[in-house]
Amino acid sequence: MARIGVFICQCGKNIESTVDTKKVADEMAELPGVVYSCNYRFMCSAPGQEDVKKAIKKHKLDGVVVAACSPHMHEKTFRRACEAAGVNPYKCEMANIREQCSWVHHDTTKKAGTAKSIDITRMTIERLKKNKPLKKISIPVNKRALVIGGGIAGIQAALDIAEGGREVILVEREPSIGGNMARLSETFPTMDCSQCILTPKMVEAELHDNIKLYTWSEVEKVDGYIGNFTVQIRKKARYVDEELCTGCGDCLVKCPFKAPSEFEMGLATRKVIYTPFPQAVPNIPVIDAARCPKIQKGKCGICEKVCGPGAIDYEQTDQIVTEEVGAIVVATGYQVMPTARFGEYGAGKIKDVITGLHFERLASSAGPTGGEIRRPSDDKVPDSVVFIQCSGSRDEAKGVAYCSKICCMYTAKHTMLYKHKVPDGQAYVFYMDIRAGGKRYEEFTRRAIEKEGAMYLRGRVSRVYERDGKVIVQGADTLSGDQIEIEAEMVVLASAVVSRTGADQLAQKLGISYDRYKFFNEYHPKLKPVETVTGGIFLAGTCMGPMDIPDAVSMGSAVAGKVLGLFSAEEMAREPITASVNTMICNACWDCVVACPYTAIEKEEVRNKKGEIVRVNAKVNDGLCQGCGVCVAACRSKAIDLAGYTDEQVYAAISVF
Amino acid sequence: MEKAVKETDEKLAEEKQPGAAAWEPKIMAFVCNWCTYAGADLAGTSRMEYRPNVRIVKLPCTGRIDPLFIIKAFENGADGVLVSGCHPGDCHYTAGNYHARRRWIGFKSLMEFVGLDMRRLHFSWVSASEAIKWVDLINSITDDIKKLGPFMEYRGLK
Amino acid sequence: MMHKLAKDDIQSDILGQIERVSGEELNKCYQCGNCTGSCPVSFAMEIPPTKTIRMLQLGRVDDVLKANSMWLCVSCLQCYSRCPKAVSAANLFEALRQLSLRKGESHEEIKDLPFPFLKGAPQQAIVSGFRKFVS
Amino acid sequence: MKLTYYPGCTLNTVAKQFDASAKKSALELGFEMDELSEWNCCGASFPLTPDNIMGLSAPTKVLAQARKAGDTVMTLCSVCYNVLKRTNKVIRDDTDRRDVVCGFIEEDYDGSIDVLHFLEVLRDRVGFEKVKEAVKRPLEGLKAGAYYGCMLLRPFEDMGIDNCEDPTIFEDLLKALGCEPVGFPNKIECCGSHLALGKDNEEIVTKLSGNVMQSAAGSGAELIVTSCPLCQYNLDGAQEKLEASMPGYRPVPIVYFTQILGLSLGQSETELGLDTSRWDARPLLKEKGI
Ligand SMILES: Cc1cc2nc3c(=O)[nH]c(=O)nc-3n(C[C@H](O)[C@H](O)[C@H](O)COP(=O)(O)OP(=O)(O)OC[C@H]3O[C@@H](n4cnc5c(N)ncnc54)[C@H](O)[C@@H]3O)c2cc1C
Ligand SMILES: Cc1cc2nc3c(=O)[nH]c(=O)nc-3n(C[C@H](O)[C@H](O)[C@H](O)COP(=O)(O)OP(=O)(O)OC[C@H]3O[C@@H](n4cnc5c(N)ncnc54)[C@H](O)[C@@H]3O)c2cc1C
Ligand code: SF4
Ligand code: SF4
Ligand code: SF4
Ligand code: SF4
Ligand code: SF4
Ligand code: SF4
Ligand code: SF4
Ligand code: SF4
Repeated sequence: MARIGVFICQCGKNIESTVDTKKVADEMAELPGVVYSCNYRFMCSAPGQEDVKKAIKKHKLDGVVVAACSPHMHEKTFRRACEAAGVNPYKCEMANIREQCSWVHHDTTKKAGTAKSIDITRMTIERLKKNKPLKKISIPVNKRALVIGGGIAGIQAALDIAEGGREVILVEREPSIGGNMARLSETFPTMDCSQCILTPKMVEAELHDNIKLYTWSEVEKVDGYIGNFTVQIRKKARYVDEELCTGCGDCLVKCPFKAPSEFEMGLATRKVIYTPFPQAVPNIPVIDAARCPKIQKGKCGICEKVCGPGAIDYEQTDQIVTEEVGAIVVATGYQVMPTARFGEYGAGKIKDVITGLHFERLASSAGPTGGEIRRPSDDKVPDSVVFIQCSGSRDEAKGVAYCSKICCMYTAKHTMLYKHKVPDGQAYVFYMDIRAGGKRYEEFTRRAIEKEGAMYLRGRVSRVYERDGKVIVQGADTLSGDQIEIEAEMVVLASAVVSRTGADQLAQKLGISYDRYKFFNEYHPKLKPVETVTGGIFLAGTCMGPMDIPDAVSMGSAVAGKVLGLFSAEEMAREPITASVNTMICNACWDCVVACPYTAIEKEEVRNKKGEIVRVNAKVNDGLCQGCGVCVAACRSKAIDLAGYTDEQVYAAISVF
Repeated sequence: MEKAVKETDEKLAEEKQPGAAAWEPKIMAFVCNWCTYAGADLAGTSRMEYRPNVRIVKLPCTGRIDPLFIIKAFENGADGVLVSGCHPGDCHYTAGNYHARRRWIGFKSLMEFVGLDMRRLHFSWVSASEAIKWVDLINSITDDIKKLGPFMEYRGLK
Repeated sequence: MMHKLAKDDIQSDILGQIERVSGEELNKCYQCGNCTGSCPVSFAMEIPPTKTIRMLQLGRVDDVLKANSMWLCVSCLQCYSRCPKAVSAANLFEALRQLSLRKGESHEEIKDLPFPFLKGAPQQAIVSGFRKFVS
Repeated sequence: MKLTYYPGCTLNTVAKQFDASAKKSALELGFEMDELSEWNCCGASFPLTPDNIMGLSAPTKVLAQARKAGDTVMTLCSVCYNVLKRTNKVIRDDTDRRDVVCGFIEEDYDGSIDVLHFLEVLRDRVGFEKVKEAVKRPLEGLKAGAYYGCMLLRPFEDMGIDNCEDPTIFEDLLKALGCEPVGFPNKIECCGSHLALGKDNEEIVTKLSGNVMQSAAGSGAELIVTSCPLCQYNLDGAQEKLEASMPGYRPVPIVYFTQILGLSLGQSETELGLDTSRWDARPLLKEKGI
């Protein structure tokens, strides 16, 4: 027989004014298994907790019910007190007679409140009788982190974790880290040069003792759970030995073949052996195997001849390396919607209709035009440029419904850059709203309009076409109400910020969720903005939605704080509310496997000594299970139960209702 | 235990003759820990008032709720049952409430088939901030079921 | 010009009727101007499409009905085709025409039609013109 | 292959050459256009307001009639195509409206027919490659501007014949015939449509059609092909005004695409009715040695 102690709290007048706690305590004392029952003014106070401990000792209690406030308020308090007095904390339950009884039933005759309190407490007592002592699960934590994506967000996260004294593996799928920020010319709102602030960070990441860089690499497979991930990384063949290469660049100069540069978004060419841009980190070239005649047909081989250290290796193949980490940061960034998506704006066919990211390259002093604004079709300096905001954004019919958040700002920046470089040129901006909600942002866009002479037109552009070497822009100015036609020489689309191609596949590999636009989902938009629902996997930067550099960097640092927090203890304790399978009953229907939102259930093969399979059954991975209980209800054989919320416990509560 | 059983039996006897005493319906609510339980707590911290007829069983997620719980509740004297959790898309466990909903649709048609008056069985979404919705829900369910009278069909089936 | 705005204008029955007849939701339009920009006849309209919709949102149905715009809309659907919110100004103009024609008021009298100009006009023009202009 | 054909009111009257050239060309390309034995006018405008159910009855009647003859119906006129295709979709997807309309016209029709345009038949059933092989007189050097107008293309989700911002079906056909297709910015803009009927609209129609013609001429088109009698009528009218008001403007012939098709298949100019156009195409063809 159980030895349960029941403690009814008055909470000053909070409970007592509508519940007769004495009567509740007396009734409970009558129940089988209850060996002690009392009421008290403030249970959570130090003397109240002392009373619990004393009673446990005195009456040899093996279970405690505190009928008081919501368990969300003081469950931890009383479980701790019980533990201190030698009762398993999971043999302590609270009956909520305040939030869900005394506070919502104002009858001062205490009739309704007392009756309901009796029911609630009795249900809790019956439930407690079925409680099993549980042990907190402790998981060892591997104190190394994996960062996927070497844009500014990923670099920041990696640096902060490394500075915190932990090892970081940084995986970048391009030949160099830097991401989109490396493409930018100057950055709003302070107009500092992007390369100037980014390059030092890239170099720092390369040289940091705690950071291991894998560029030209991709995450192939992720196994395990918080604190204990095993990650397979594919190091794509570079055809250049990273140990031997000195970065002299001789091969780049001598290679006779060219290809469109990905980094310059097709505005310039690169060699077949190349680094994406001069400040690349690491400064080790890659051979574009598909375009190299040596690798394809055995002809050429010039780079091998000119390479002093003998770093060229045409025989290199992809390598799979395995790394063990405790936390994963996803920072895979964004891309912009390509111009080919815009039928009415020429669908990628009009050469002088470009995206904002192309414009960044034109404006960048390290870009293909050396920082001069020249239009792609004929290198002419355009005497008028039309900027079209919300291109593809806020367009639920043909584009994406959301606002891309950064394009109002960078368009204002573009008009200024253009004005500085082409002083007698005219910038026109078609906008619907100007979204400049940041520190010194509004002032920035106003400067473009008031001081730098950009003509802002409130309306959307309906059509762009070519006529006599001009780009004709037809739209509306809704403030005057009129249709507008502008004969421009170049058009810049503030193309929507969209998720990376393949983001969904990466999410599936990691077991994190994403929205309909394939941006990764944060755990909670306000209170857990860098966590995912999967323990140990975090987000930073634009892979979760459009944002600018300050936000991406803040997230990178925030995530580092979270990772370092996770790494601060040797082991991680977590609530033992997890499911487990009774393998004898399980008939391997896999309904639970399908139902579990956390892919926490595996198919287990049990073999005999000869290695023959004797049984297959479901098996819950404690590390991954979050204790939702979906599997329990899904299992038709009743082979799974959820610790802390077993069928027995629930039925016990219902039985005395 | 004896006393508890005796008391229940007494109540049962009373309910079998409606009108003999002022009958009050009993409603069992299966709620999730994160949304509806917290919403009900908020009704308390905000000192709202609602009918005292509901008894709550807290579960981690509506996805944990087995249709048998509902049948057991009716067997044990519930006159109405409420299942409530997080709104679609808000589930603490990403998709638990989605599973619950799918299961619920099947269960509901089954119960309709066996002839249960569907006014006795409710499925709702109440978020942690929707104290008012919780209050309104409990009041309206209580009043509806009061009109229907006690539910005897499943009692004592166990 | 000052226009007095009251909730009765915004919540009026006639707006509900226009929405019902046209199948469009007026509040979906966020006034981007794309329809006006796209419309081949907006240059000749007294109230171009975007502004027409704005005035309807404000409940200024009478002003809109007085304007020539609805009679000039050619139903070419460029507005709808490019509207980021999938609102059809064409449907709204058609609804406004219907509102007027269903009162039994024709926009064009047959006797007034420019017959010399119409010499050799295809049947389809006459049929569709009658549908748009004559009650 | 035999295809049920719905001519519509205009092709039996002012656009006879459109109808005749199509029928003959079809035979040469291996299919027969089987004109519906009984038909009525489609109404020439799809009712844009969903509550106008009566406007659907005429086209539904046509569709129901055609369904009795087979599972497709082909049109030549863009307007008929637009009205029939959109109506068909309503009847297929919206059972409420279907019930009312079908009850009214006393037909039992469920929207199960496929509405095709002659261009689609050439592209998807015959194949432009096959058309190319059948060409007897390649129209080399002929710079033909393809004018789509509105009805063939919009709304995209209902019509779906081609990309509505940058269609190419006409150009692809013209290429197969040996022409040099000329794309021009206004090829998908409106000609003024039924506004021609209004008493004060002459100027507007002239401007719209004038824009189309200027855009085409500016891009070097020597001839325009269209698939809509109303477009042809409006463009012709506008050219007359342009010629009078714009010194240096040289009007160009505006013909139906089937006339050009027939020409390349070896039909004679008079047979094709090329002599009946407002601006005669024959001198141009002669100049090109066709
Ligand atoms: C035209 C334009 C102008 C802008 N101007 C400004 C400005 O002036 N000021 C400002 O604050 N912001 C500006 N921004 C925004 C700024 O570019 C972004 O905020 C910032 O670059 C986001 O960094 P990120 O690290 O999140 O993503 P990214 O820069 O996209 O980096 C992501 C990295 O992850 C890598 N990656 C992707 N997938 C994988 C994978 N599966 N495995 C491994 N690696 C992967 C990518 O190669 C890339 O290196 C501008 C944006 C645009 C489009
Ligand atoms: C009308 C309104 C509606 C809003 N609605 C939303 C919404 O719907 N969603 C949303 O995301 N955000 C909303 N916000 C914004 C939200 O309130 C803020 O983002 C958030 O509260 C900021 O939190 P904080 O901790 O930075 O500052 P605060 O909430 O201001 O907290 C600062 C704390 O510091 C204390 N303090 C100040 N000086 C001292 C000192 N010298 N020593 C010690 N303590 C000090 C203050 O007493 C205070 O407790 C809203 C804001 C307003 C005004
Ligand atoms: S335990 Fe809860 S109910 Fe009791 S005094 Fe403390 S806060 Fe109040
Ligand atoms: S020549 Fe050799 S060492 Fe120099 S950059 Fe090329 S691969 Fe590296
Ligand atoms: S072998 Fe390939 S990469 Fe090397 S120089 Fe030749 S083409 Fe360039
Ligand atoms: S940030 Fe500005 S330009 Fe970009 S989508 Fe939002 S409103 Fe449009
Ligand atoms: S649902 Fe139950 S029976 Fe089926 S595999 Fe899972 S545990 Fe086994
Ligand atoms: S309790 Fe939830 S998380 Fe755990 S195994 Fe079951 S379904 Fe998965
Ligand atoms: S295009 Fe659409 S959203 Fe824009 S103003 Fe016109 S109706 Fe409104
Ligand atoms: S349908 Fe009417 S309103 Fe729309 S673009 Fe055409 S003419 Fe203008």
